[in-house]
Amino acid sequence: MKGSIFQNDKWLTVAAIVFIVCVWWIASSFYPPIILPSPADTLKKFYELLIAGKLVNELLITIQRVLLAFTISFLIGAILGSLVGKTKNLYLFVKPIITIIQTVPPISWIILAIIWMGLGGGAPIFVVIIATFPIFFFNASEGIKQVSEDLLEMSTIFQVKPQRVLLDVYVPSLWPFISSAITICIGISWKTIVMAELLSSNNGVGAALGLARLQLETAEVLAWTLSIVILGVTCEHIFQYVSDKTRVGKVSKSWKLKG
Amino acid sequence: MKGSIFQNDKWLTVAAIVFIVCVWWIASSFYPPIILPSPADTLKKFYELLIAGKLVNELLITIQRVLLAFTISFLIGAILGSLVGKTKNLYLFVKPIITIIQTVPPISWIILAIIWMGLGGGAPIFVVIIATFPIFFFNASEGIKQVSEDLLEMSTIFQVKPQRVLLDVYVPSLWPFISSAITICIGISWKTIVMAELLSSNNGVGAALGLARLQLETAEVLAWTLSIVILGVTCEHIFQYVSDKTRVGKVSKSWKLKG
Amino acid sequence: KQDGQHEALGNEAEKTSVKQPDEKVNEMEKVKNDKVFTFLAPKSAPVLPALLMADGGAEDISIEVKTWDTIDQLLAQIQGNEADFTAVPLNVAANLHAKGLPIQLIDVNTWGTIFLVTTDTNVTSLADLEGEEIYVSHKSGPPDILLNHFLAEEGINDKVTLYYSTPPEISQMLIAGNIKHAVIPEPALSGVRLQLKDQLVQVVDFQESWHEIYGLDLPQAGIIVNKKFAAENQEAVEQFLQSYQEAIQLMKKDPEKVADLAESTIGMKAPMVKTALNHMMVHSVIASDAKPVIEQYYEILLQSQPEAIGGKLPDEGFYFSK
Amino acid sequence: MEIKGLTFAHNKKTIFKDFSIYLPEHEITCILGNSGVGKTTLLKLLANIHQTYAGRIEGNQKQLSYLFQEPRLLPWKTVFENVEYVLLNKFSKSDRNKRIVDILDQVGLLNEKDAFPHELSGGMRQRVAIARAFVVNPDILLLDEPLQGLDIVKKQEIQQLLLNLWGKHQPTVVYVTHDIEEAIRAGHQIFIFNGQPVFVQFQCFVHTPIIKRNELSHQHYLQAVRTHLMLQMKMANENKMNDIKNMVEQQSKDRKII
Amino acid sequence: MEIKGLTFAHNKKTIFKDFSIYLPEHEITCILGNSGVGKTTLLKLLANIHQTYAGRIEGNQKQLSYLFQEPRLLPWKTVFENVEYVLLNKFSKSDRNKRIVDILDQVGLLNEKDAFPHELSGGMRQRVAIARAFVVNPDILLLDEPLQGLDIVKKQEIQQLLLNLWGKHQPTVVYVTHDIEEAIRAGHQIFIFNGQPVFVQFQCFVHTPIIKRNELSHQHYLQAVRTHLMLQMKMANENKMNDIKNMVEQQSKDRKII
Ligand SMILES: Nc1ncnc2c1ncn2[C@@H]1O[C@H](COP(=O)(O)OP(=O)(O)OP(=O)(O)O)[C@@H](O)[C@H]1O
Ligand SMILES: Nc1ncnc2c1ncn2[C@@H]1O[C@H](COP(=O)(O)OP(=O)(O)OP(=O)(O)O)[C@@H](O)[C@H]1O
Ligand SMILES: [Mg+2]
Ligand SMILES: [Mg+2]
Repeated sequence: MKGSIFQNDKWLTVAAIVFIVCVWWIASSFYPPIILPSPADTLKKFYELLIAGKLVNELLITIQRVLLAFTISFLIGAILGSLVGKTKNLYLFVKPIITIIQTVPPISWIILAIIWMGLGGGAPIFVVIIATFPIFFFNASEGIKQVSEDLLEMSTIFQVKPQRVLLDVYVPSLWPFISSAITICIGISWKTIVMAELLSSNNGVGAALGLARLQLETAEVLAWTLSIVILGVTCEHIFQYVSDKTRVGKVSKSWKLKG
Repeated sequence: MKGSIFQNDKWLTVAAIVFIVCVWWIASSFYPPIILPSPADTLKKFYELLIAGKLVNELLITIQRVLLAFTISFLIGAILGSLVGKTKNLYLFVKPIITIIQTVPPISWIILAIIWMGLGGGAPIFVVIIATFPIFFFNASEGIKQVSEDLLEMSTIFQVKPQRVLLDVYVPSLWPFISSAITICIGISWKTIVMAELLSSNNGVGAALGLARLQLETAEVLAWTLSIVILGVTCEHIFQYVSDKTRVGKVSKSWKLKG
Repeated sequence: KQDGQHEALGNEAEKTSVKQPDEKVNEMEKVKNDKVFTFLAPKSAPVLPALLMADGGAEDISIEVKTWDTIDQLLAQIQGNEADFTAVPLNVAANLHAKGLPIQLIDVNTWGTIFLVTTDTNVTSLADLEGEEIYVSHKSGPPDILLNHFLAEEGINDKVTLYYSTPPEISQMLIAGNIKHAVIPEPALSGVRLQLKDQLVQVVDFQESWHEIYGLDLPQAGIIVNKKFAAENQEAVEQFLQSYQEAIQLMKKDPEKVADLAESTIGMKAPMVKTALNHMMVHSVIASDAKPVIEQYYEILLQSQPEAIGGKLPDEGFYFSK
Repeated sequence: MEIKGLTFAHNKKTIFKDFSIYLPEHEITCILGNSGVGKTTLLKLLANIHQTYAGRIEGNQKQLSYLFQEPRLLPWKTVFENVEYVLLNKFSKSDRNKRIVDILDQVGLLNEKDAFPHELSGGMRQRVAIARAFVVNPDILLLDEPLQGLDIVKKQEIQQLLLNLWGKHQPTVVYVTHDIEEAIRAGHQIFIFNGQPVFVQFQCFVHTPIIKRNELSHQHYLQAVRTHLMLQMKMANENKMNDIKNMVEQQSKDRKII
Repeated sequence: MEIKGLTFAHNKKTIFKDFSIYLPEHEITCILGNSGVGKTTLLKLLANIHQTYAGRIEGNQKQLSYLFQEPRLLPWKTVFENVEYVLLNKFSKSDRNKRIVDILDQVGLLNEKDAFPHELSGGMRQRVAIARAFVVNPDILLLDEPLQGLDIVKKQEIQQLLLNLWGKHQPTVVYVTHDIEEAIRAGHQIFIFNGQPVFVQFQCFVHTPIIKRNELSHQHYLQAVRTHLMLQMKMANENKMNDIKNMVEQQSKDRKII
């Protein structure tokens, strides 16, 4: 299955990763391991964590949280953005609210989040939602303005059902915006969950990373980071794969990516 | 000047802010001030900080950093994204690298950032760049694919100079994507600089906020947060104002925002 | 020599204004090594005497104070060799040493900073916490390890539930009444003390409990230097320790001044500093003298959380001796 | 269908002012007129796209079909799917497929049914739009230059297709065109629009039944109509608006209709 | 301009295969042909838009102007700016303004010079595209159905404009159209394309000088040409590709050109 996911871009992705690892390796030779461990040290630590079962444990917790947060954020952001983007006044009212929500640093949310949702995991989920849903919102509301009036008029006249118009006109037109937002948010979600767990939670990758950091286990910090990066890149590829399989992605590719 | 900036959206923005303040006020009545101080307490603290000159001091430091980071990030992200977006293979190579850079949590960058750039302010600038430039990159590279081939062909045939094509075809077509990225990044920059300063710097709003937090001065924490939010919303409005003044923004508005 | 210093100290105590730089240079003529030393410390007890020293409290040595907030800032500055003297928690010191950084501990100056507090007046001893929830700062750090140690001594370590978070969050929830029992170190705890006043009951002073069990003080933080620097500047280090010890005396005499200084220079709130000073033992003991006490402490850390000190007891070279 | 006292402006440009026109049901009404006079605007008003008008538009509540001046295809759908798009939820799947294949065959695009719009030539795209407009069996069919971009033979074929379609269900057709021949071959009634705001410069009924318009015996009459229309179109372009207006008023007083 | 042994395919659809054609310089060559045969593709090849062909295309290195089958206007620019867009860096500002105002006047859009494309009617948009194509004084002018969407009178006016323009600078014009009248009024040479891959089904020179084509004495000859063209276009649509091919080969052997 992995093979099929990586099929197309396989070599380029591998090349990119090799490139990053090389840069890292060279950089690590300039610093003591407590500052920047080499890829080999990190991998060793990664393997140790894997064997100990700790890696999988914490990862599962974090993955759950990210999936939940991402889904909520996508739904709220994309739907609200699409609805609000069309109505100028509503947009002008909602926009500053979202800018405010987005501008408040997580550190200021955290205590409220902990009180509302406890130390269990609600707070990181909340923080990830706060961090990502404005991106869906702004991209969707900008995208919705770009939907061709001509095609909408055509659909109205031919009395096409709203759900078909949604599926066949809105979704494909919004796609470049949504797709870009998803790509951005995949990266941001993983990064943010780590920060949020570090600040507010007992478990998950972020908490583990924070602990390793306090104990000056830099190799372990990077091993956790590595696990997050692997998740991020894998998600990106799964998204790309699914998106290429679906009609919209396929056509918008063949239709535009001529070069 | 302020009047003119807020002219159009004035009332809606005011309404939005009033709305947020109301929600905050009501919420604050449910919690003791150490958890969530009321807007009045926060404003009082804000005023005290202002009188003491501390507010302006730290804000100036932070503003400088954000401006620098935002500019660099915009230039790198938008230009790289536009260049890379057109060439499929290059895009497939660069994309995972940027995803990786974006997925690595700031906490993992911070040591290197401090070592490379010291406690002065380099590290926060670096972190803000890392956080925002992928957004410009992905939006620009998605946008560049949407530029009409028809118009480009037309420009080539009529031998329009490349810089005109850039200005008159690429920029207006990319505008919805860039504009959305700018809106998103304004919010993210301010938020991120606070986190980054808190983690890596001795001065700036973030450091001040961190100290206030350690000393349980929740009202002060919110006063600093407020100053950041004010900056964020103001930036948003300045951007909107400038964008509306320029041709591209104006037309893309009259042209699409019919509703 | 000692007399001279006392004289200087006496003179100094009468001074109220901060010294001008050129004035400072004049006085520094006495010091054979006329370098300005950098002292790096967290915003906690060890920084306070140093503030007095920088403010002119020390005649024979001139220092500049910098602070660190996060472990990353600390690491980066150690890596960059940016400070001559660095105050760190003892577990961090051992850990740095274990990770191969060329450092040496010169003294222990802060003792017993961790407390178990509660807002529940029914709780008077550790045993009363059976079946309760305790919020602990610094997971796998000294507060966590020591609490577990004491709970085990009491035999109730599996009868309480522990939650972990950071000091500010725990403090806020404690004050807001969302939680009842918490383990936090000073000076963060003083923020809570100030807010809750009499409502807050101090159930366990970790220093006392430790003393009860081992008959020793509970060491918490000390000062490290670069090993090579220590070898080459033996005299300067000793002089520093001397001045530091004197500054501690000065601090105890005039906590007001230290508190004000802390507020104006590094932003720590004065009332908090004053309160914290009442609850921490600050006195400097040269590392080699404190070795048994420190090792007892490390022993416990090593037993329950080896990573906290880097997995092994530091060797002899870790302790600076005259 | 009837329009009564219609007033409509694009921004500040008044296109219709107290404009009335009667479009008989089950007949084909052709509209000629200068570029930019307001023909498309009228169709859009009939289709209820512009809703900020004053006055009354009656009889446009039924199943509408509109062939736009541009093809307006969904770029991400194939030819087949573009036609299917307006039929979804209307017929059973097999019925739908049959109808679509039928109409695509008739416009000569069966081979291209899986091509995307950007892979088609201009005339082919226009034919997809035609297929889409014709496939729905509308009560009212609004056509904006339906035959543009087609070669002469295809123009005739597709006009024949339209006439057959009309023959079967007799929808009300409003047919905007620039080609007098087309109008003469298909219109029961022909209008020439002029002016800003629009007035009807010329109106005529073509009395020859549509199926007989190829017969020799009617050519003389049709030639007369053609000549008239040509003349009027020339006048329409001569910018002597006032003269024309006076003439039109005179005519309507005389109730003289060709 | 000359095309020699051209082979070109869209995806897997071969449009041209070993195709050669000679397009005389300083003359107007009209091309007729079924919808979807490959006329636009030929123009794009001449304009060097499709670059994956085999064979040789000579003489297209000069200043080109292309009137696309769609208007292709910049939606965010006014009519004036859309025309100005292709002139920037070419003339001084005042010269440029004069030229633009001139051409907009000639296509009848001076009043709309500050309107945006979405505020124009279809015919108006087409006229903006025409203005843009004509304003540059090209050596080679490629026209893809230039008069579509215009009313008959404007069709004539603008064709006259084209002919005047040609009279002044004598560019090489390749003129794709579906209207035989247009071709007869403007072409020195007329081709009819057919088939897939394309072959020239019919080629004729119109010997009457362009300025004399309205004169009565030439009408007889022109009528003959027209009849021929009509006939050939009918044949082109009849799907008897092989018969036609044989005929064409026979003709070319006989060197019989009308
Ligand atoms: N981008 C493309 N991809 C695939 N096929 C294409 C593409 N462009 C054109 N074609 C095909 O090439 C053939 C010729 O197209 P072309 O546009 O040249 O026709 P045309 O002669 O201009 O027709 P029309 O008169 O309808 O404009 C058509 O069959 C069309 O389907
Ligand atoms: N969206 C719009 N905003 C402003 N003005 C418009 C708009 N649409 C059309 N117009 C103006 O309204 C007038 C009528 O346009 P309309 O499209 O109805 O013309 P038309 O008769 O269909 O012309 P054509 O034959 O060229 O298609 C034109 O002068 C045009 O400039
Ligand atoms: Mg029209
Ligand atoms: Mg074509």
